[in-house]
Amino acid sequence: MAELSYREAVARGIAQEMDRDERVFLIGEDVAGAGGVFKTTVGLLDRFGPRRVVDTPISEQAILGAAMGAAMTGLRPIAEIMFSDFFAVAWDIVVNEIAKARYMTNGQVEVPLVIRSANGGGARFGAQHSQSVENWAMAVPGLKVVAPSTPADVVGLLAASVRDPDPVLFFEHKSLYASKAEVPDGEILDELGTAKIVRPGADLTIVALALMVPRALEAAEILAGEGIDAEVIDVRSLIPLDTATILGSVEKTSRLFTVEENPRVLGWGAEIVSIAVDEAFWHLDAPIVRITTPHVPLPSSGGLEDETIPSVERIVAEVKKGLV
Amino acid sequence: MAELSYREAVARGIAQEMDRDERVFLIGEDVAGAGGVFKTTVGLLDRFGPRRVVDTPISEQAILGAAMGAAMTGLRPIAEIMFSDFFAVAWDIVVNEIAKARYMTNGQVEVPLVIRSANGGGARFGAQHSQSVENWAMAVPGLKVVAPSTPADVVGLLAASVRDPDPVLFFEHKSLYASKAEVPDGEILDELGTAKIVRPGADLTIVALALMVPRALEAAEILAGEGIDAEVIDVRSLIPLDTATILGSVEKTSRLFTVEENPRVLGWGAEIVSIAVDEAFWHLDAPIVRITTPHVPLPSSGGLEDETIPSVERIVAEVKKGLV
Amino acid sequence: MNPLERLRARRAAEDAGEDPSMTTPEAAMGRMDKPYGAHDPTLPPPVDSTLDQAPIPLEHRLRMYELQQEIRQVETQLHRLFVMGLVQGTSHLYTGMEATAAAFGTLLRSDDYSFATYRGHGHTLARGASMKGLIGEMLGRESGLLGGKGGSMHLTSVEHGMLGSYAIIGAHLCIANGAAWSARYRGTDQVAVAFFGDGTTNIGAFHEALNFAAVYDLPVVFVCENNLYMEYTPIGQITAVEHPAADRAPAYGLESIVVDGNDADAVYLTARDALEKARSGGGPSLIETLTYRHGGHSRADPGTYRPSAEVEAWKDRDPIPLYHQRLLRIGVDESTLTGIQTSVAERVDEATEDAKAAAKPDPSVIFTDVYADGGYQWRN
Amino acid sequence: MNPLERLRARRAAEDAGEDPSMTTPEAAMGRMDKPYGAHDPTLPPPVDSTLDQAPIPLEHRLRMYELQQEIRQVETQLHRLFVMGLVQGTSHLYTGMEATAAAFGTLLRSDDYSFATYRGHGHTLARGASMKGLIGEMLGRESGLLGGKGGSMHLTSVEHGMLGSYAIIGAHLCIANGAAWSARYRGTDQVAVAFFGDGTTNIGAFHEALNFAAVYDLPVVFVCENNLYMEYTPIGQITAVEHPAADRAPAYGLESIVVDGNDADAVYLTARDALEKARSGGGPSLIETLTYRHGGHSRADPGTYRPSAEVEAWKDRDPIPLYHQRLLRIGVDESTLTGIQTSVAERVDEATEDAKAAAKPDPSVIFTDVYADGGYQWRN
Ligand SMILES: Cc1ncc(C[n+]2csc(CCOP(=O)(O)OP(=O)(O)O)c2C)c(N)n1
Ligand SMILES: Cc1ncc(C[n+]2csc(CCOP(=O)(O)OP(=O)(O)O)c2C)c(N)n1
Ligand SMILES: [Mg+2]
Ligand SMILES: [Mg+2]
Repeated sequence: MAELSYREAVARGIAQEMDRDERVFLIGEDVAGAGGVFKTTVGLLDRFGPRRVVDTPISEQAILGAAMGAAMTGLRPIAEIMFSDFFAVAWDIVVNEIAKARYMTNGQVEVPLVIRSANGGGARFGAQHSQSVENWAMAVPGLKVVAPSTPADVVGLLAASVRDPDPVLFFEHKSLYASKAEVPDGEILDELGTAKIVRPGADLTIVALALMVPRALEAAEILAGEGIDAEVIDVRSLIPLDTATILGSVEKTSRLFTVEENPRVLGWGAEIVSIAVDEAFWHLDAPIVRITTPHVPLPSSGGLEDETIPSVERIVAEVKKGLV
Repeated sequence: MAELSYREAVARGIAQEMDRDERVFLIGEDVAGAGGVFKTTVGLLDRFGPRRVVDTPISEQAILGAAMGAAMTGLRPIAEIMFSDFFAVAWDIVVNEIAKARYMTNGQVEVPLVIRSANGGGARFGAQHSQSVENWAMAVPGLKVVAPSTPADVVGLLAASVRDPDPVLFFEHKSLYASKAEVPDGEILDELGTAKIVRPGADLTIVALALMVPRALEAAEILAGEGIDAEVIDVRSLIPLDTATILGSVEKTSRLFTVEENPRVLGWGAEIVSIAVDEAFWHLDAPIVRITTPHVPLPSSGGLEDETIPSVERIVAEVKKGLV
Repeated sequence: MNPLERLRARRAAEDAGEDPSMTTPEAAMGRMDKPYGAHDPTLPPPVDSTLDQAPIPLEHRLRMYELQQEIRQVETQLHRLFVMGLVQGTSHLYTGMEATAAAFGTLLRSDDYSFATYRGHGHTLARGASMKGLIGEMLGRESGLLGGKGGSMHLTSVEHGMLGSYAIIGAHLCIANGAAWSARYRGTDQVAVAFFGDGTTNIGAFHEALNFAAVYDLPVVFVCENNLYMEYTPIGQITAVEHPAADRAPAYGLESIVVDGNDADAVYLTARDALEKARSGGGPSLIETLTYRHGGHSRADPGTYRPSAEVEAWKDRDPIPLYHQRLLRIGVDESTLTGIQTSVAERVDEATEDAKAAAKPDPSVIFTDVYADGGYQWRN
Repeated sequence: MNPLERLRARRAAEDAGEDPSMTTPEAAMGRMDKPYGAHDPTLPPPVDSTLDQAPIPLEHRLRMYELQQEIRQVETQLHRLFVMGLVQGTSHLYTGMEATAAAFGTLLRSDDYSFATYRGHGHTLARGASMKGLIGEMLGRESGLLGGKGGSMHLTSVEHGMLGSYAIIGAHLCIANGAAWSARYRGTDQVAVAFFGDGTTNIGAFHEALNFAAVYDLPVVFVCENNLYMEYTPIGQITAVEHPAADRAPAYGLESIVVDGNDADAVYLTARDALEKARSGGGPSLIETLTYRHGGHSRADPGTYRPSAEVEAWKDRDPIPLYHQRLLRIGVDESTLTGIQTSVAERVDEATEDAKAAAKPDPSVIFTDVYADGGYQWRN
């Protein structure tokens, strides 16, 4: 058991899978020599050499196209899109090609690959380098969508993603890279489609993802101080979605809150709300509250950015308001 | 009053605005000489000449970039993306540039433009030429999103979109192009953000968009035959969204159904459900039912495609099931 | 002046330090200075009869003849079936362009990879994919190559190395790079080939793919089939250079190659070199084949935007009679050729009957193969 | 051999029919055959002293000197403020590259349009945008050019023709086309200029923008500031040609232009021609200026991947002392130049104090200017 940063966990997860499976390689802008702009791939070039750890031109379509073609022909690529905002420059390859190939070819083609990307705000980078776009990916049939909140989950879910026969978009949160936690020694392999109750509680359910998980946990502690016992669920993977765990919790608490960083309209919370209303309607004691970034592009200045993304205080306040 | 096809209404709407405002021009692949691959722009080149009606290379980023730059500097471009699936090849320009420019520049930059596109299924074109992607656009702050269901609405909403100072994505439905209806003579100007109750009813509310509107209406007639009185709302514009009309109807009927063509997960219905649960919770008598295309890429073969997209029969069946 | 001559003339003028854009009438052709459809015709090059003597094995030549027949007859049949209302969705026929697919199909090794566009019937057949599967797919049947789920624009037969037809312009050039990458990574000497049209050279993915292939010296061959039109627009009108692919090759450190795309032997020789180069570690090539489609862009298009002199000249320059004549000249019997034609016709008929008789897909397949578990479950 | 000499040598070799990739050591430089950071240094070209005699009005030269001083001093100040923890978010300094922005800034008419990247401080100042606004924005203040909502990577000052800084590679080349389109459509003779880096030439939007501009003969000037690196990667390692912009110009029917980007006069002369050409209906140009950044890619980068001999050689070739020397040679007094320096320094100090004293933006602005009504309401 060693303490590892979320950032280091990324490199460890990749290394674990590259060690295990010769077919796995890493490709992206400045991932090799420089070890990644977020230093998430440090050491991998030295360890695995330039055949398996590759720097590329600024050509996101070429990178993801190459990953797709390689995946179709027997390899297991891990491609990096530096900031998740940049998915937009290669969105066609992701949503029209990678996501649909298996279906359109009646199962002839497989696309087992992982696209890692730095997602989310908090670094004052402004509206083009801070977006949470996991909801864009969730809306596309054929993709899997993963977003870990802890270093151990990074390793285990990354391993599961690499071994998954389907294309996985793996969202790392920029503002979690520096966070640290204990990570078990040895190989770690987790499972996609399994949400985690990270804090059991009786009064209400808070469903969160990535950076919103530690915030929801902190909020839950504050609420506990006021006698409100919140259950906090870390969704971990949006697709596949562990609705059983979420609905189970709602059936118990009868009150549901989602905490999401993506802008409000059609954030992933909307899908959770819709499922809960459909399948746990008679258990609900009150409106479901979505705590979200308002429906705005993100401002860059520190104070503004902090006010825009859901904070611990806002979660506490909205939960209390929602309980009235 | 003349009968016009939905297809002809597009050309009429564009012509009306080009006549009115010299700053309006039309740009896209094969929109000029050929009059559009769906024949939606026939006659415009002859009428307005090659300065204002322009054929382009297959360069969607260049097309939308040019439209944006022109809009920023005083013009009012109408750009065409031939099939809405192709938004993905220029998604960066749409979501990261066009949508965010005003915000990031603190209001210095304006981007008044319209991007028209043929959306939706029904022509056996397969998964890359049949998508309904209005939900992709709805999720992005800064865009407006319009999808008319009738020829008159095409003219009026297109005019409103061209005159709107914000960027508008205007989704025309491929399977409606051949449909015909009376369209008033003279200038038509409609209003964005206004849903229409196209069939008043007392028992339940069906909210639909584009091709799903005539299907919902037909379903409502069948339901009426069985003594069920459905109110049908044509959303018409997803952004701005006329929640007042929708919530007003839900308060009256207490039962809500959405009928949408986009794949299920995070389709626009999820946002309507979430809003209704939040703001009309105590009025709801039953779970809200989303009638959607299942969460799959679209198959091409006729029988399969027809089974996949919500049909009149499925709407009827799901409503009846939802009423139990 | 035909395009090849034009290219040579332009190069000569450039070498002589002239600015050809000011001196040749063709240079003006490119822009919007003529009423729609009234642009100058681009005429085909003359047949190069020296190719009769090209060092091409006879069996390869007969195979190219057979493949061209297969493709032509299938396309003709599909047109008939379309008129009868049996073909579903859109379709983009390859009629008139057969030589390129036939030459590559003859040369590619069974473990090489092909990537085509929505105009991919020919490239699919040329890899040996099943005619029944192809026609079945066009009719939306369960027996189709894609079980009726993909349609005309996505023909794929992985077992034949045909890794797909891609209907959104550009992406598959990038994807072909990946297959080439994989081949080299795995230490095989497989090659990937991507076929695409002239119009496709103006999309961003083309540029990214070419640079990427060159940077990593990938074993990939890019084949631009220049049929002079992007849908309904003459390519010169929306492209900054005359040869949309060849004139861009130097931007990627590659050689400019223009070849007569209506002469299977011409394509064959160029293809052989490019494949050999790729296979032996010499990196990518970009080939521009000059050709013409006999029909419209897609099934709905009568093609009236093309000057009739141009259409006629190119129809006269049909790759199949041309090749037929060559084979006769080099001593093949007419009866051998007729034999090939007839046997192809029989197979086309058989495949058609098979497809017509095939069942429509069961609606349950709507929900299969979204994910690797065979289903579409995105939740528990 | 410096890059300009290399280009000339390569052209000469090509003219002589040689394949330079086989004969020059530089050709191998491009690929991944050296340990990281151990690639051969690329050295700057020698100063061209014949430019002393260039026909450039003295007031323009003094303005270029002043602009270079402004940019350098602001960047230096921002670095200081960053070390003090006052600069928010990331920043990408332009130090060492000032000559290009200064030359264009001097030549552009007040109604022309500039489009820059996240490395856009210099281009913004060069259009006359407020120093207070710039520093204020960097400090995230209400007084910032964008009221604190955009940040370093999005500097914009529409009133000065500075139509924005764009932080995702490529898009703004397409957008600049639109401004040029609009100028011509409205019958003005305004010109749009897009500045971008060497790494940007490998993204699809570059290709689409260049072809588009050429097809419609748009009044736009594309300026590739080749500072030899794409972030931490030498440009040659991930680009198929040596001159990422100039070697691609012919793919769009444009002239190959490489200019010494550390000599404001060299840039000036080239820029003047390109602007004149665009303004008079002659269409687009693509200019590659060779330059170097003194610091790392962004504020967090020490730049250790660069051979130290290279860094030193280019720092010796600093555009500002070079220009200072030139002005002295042509007879400008040292005291005039010192006067400019000092007055710039005063303005920088004043702007810094102003920014430090400025208020933080009110949280209410989070909800303004999403839509044209001033707010963010997407529903009723
Ligand atoms: C990104 C994208 N934009 C537009 C289209 C619509 N489209 C289909 S085929 C075509 C013309 C392609 O021309 P070319 O590359 O020359 O191929 P050809 O059809 O002549 O074989 C266009 C514009 C598309 N499929 N994808
Ligand atoms: C589409 C996209 N991919 C990647 C990045 C990340 N990125 C920011 S700057 C940069 C390097 C750009 O290099 P160059 O164009 O040479 O400009 P320079 O920074 O040297 O001025 C990269 C890769 C980006 N901003 N956008
Ligand atoms: Mg073509
Ligand atoms: Mg650079």
